[in-house]
Amino acid sequence: MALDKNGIAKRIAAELQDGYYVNLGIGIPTLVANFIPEGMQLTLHSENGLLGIGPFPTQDKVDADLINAGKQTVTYIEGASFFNSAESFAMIRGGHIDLTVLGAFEVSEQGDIASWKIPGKLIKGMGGAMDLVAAAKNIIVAMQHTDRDGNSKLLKKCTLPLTGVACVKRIVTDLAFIQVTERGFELRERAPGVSVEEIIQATEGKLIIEGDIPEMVL
Amino acid sequence: MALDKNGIAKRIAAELQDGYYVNLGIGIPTLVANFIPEGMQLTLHSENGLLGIGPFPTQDKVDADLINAGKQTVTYIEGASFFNSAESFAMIRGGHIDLTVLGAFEVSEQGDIASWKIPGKLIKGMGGAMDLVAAAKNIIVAMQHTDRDGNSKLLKKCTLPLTGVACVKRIVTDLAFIQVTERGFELRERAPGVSVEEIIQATEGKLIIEGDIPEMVL
Amino acid sequence: MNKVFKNAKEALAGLKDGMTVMFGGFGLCGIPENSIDAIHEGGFSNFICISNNAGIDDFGLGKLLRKHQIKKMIASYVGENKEFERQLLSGDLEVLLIPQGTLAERIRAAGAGIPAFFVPAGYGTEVQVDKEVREFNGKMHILEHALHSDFAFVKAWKGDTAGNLIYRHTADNFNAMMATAGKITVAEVEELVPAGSLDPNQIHTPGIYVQRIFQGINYQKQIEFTTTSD
Amino acid sequence: MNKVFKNAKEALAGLKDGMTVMFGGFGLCGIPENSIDAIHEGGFSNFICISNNAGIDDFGLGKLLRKHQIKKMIASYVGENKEFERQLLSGDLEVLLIPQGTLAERIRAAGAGIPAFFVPAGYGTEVQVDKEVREFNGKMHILEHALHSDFAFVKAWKGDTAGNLIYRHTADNFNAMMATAGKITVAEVEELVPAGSLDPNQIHTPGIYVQRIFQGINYQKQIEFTTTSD
Repeated sequence: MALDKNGIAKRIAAELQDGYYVNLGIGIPTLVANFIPEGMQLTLHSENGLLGIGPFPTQDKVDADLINAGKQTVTYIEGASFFNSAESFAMIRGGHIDLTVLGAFEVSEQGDIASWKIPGKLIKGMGGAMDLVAAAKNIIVAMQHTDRDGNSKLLKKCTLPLTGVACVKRIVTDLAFIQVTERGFELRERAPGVSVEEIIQATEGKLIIEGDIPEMVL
Repeated sequence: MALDKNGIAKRIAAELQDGYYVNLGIGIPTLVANFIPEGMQLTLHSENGLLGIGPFPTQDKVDADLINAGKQTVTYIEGASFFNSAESFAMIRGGHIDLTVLGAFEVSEQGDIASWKIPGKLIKGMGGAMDLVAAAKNIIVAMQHTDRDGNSKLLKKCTLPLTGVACVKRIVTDLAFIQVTERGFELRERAPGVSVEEIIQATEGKLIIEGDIPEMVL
Repeated sequence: MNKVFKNAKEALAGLKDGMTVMFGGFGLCGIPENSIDAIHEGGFSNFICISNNAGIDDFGLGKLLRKHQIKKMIASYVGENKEFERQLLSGDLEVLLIPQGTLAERIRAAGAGIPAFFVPAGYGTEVQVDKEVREFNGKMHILEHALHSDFAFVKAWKGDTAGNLIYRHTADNFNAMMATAGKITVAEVEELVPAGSLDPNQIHTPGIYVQRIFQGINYQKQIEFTTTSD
Repeated sequence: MNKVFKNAKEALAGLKDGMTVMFGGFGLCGIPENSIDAIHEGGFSNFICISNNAGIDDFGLGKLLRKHQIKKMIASYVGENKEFERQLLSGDLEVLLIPQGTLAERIRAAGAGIPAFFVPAGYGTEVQVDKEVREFNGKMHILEHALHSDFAFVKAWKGDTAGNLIYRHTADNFNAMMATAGKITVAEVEELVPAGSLDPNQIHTPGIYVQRIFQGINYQKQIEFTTTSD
């Protein structure tokens, strides 16, 4: 059965390592924070100027001066720090963030990503997404394998305006865990109960299947 | 009679304006701080990371963590701030410093300055001098008109390695106050008791003398 | 040399239609509310406006948008503002979208006297169009230029009469860089104290960058998305 | 993930001869005394050393110079060190002198992922030799590149177990930028406190930049020129 959003987040959480500094985008990526393995020390970066995001505040601790990049009220953990936007993106651009998780409209088999603009429809702006994908050492895309109409979001070439080129390393969808390699989308794991055949059907870009494809362990 | 070091500093102090942020180099420029007109609010910048240098400390207030760019112990005034070297030179390079006063070995009639290196003899390094002369809006050179051997330091062309090109606006020497213009060294004022003839003799570069040259008012 | 102004209105002296103006803040967090209100009331127009976001419909820069005071918006994300979208689609508003980190760095560069620099963000995207491209260490970069302004409006938590500023939590964001990039920087603060009251080690924006400062009033500090754990 | 090391010697793990190493400090102010001593005792050699100054004859980097542990020095001002001059004139030491502001910015650029940028400093001087030149706004600039290091050694006043650092007075200087530019950044602090003890608004170097931190001992804090008013 295909994963739900929490399932995708949970699979991504298994990629976390102790001591990582991580930037989680809006949507499914944010959910990853709920599945951080017990005892692992992780520092969450918010590009509006906070290292060490804590949980949402209780009602009495809501503070207009303390928000995340999604403009939601948050708290901060012990050992946190605040800084300006230039410093915040110096951390991103300088390769100090160990892992970035973000959503996407499309990913190409070259690792290109389109995530910010739908011409004629959506003109919100790229925010920090282009900086993140251009500079993070390690990018995981969290998204559905296909759009609402069943069209694959893993393509030979992106059709929408790009956010970055040749930057996505891994993709976790409701159907699969995929490594983006020079040869294309390498299928590494299937979602529980999902067949390789289903994944092939849902993938437009070049899918590489070598040997037995194990089921995800969640 | 030619000015002594304090006289040169005093003449330069007359160029100060209320609210100025000023960087004073080592040597004669440092003395300018002793002649700040009463009631004038001036903020002294030290390129090692201090805005708002105060007087030298009393013995019991000496603090190894509080030095100026000449590595001398100092104090700080009310309203001071400390910052790192990148920020300090952002202030300089970004044109936020209103006035820079520094010494020189030579100045050319184009406003070029040589102040940091004597090949084969002196290899201390340029420190912040190149940044200062390249970026300050307003540069006054404080120096002797001639060297120990009587050679002019106001030249057609500098002979020593340059610190910066076409950047010096004004020169105050023991003999004269000179404005550097596109036409050359424009003599504006004579030191008290110094004749125009003496200044001509001591100046190798093109000296422009128009009308009566008044004596400095100190 | 007095930097202290009575209020936002007085601190606007010299502001003119058509100028390039910067506003600090991220979303509605850390925005110069008093200055925005005074500009709104002042009836200025045709600004080229540099701000990470464009406020919401009825607060922050959204107020200036509704009154059509902004001709062109330079921002990274404007998704929270429907009026923005309307004016953009109708052609009433020009917009230049810039990756957030590049925007922040271009503003810092202006303040720091760096006319241009290379960044990887935007390579291979429409952000790269008409820009110089160069490879460094096996990676493609594009040349970006400094972004200056005539006026920069920033908001701080505390400030002193020498113009030193301290921000609070995530309300710093774009304020610190913008403070360095305005020909005239106007800072409004929640608490204005005499020079000497703030720890000089803890200043976020040294006073050299601030030409005008005033004690702000009636801060609303609206929250876009109140999320709680209870 | 523990960043806390017992002492300087342990924090040097992985340091190798010939590496590029940065040392914070301006003159003798804010230098990482413990790390310098441990490197001195460790008998390393052939370093490419990036530091604004080179210490004095018998303190700071002067100690490493005297033991011929430095092959090449990248600095802005080395005038306080006679041993330096001797080795330079004898050809034992290579030196690259860089304008101080350019040095600071090149280090910041490394930490900030900016491979190159334009500055006016050095145009028309020997600093410009072999560098790209370009005019911006009627003024000539030269292209300068980021300066990275294998190890960066910095010294702070206070630090916490998450690696956050606070500097004191003018002892910040090059430390803050260098902390961002080392593949491994080793911070020594006068006072090491548990994470959560420092005000997150007052951190000068966020912990993300610091891989190793230790409680320093026996700080001498020598003064080059004690000048007093009495």
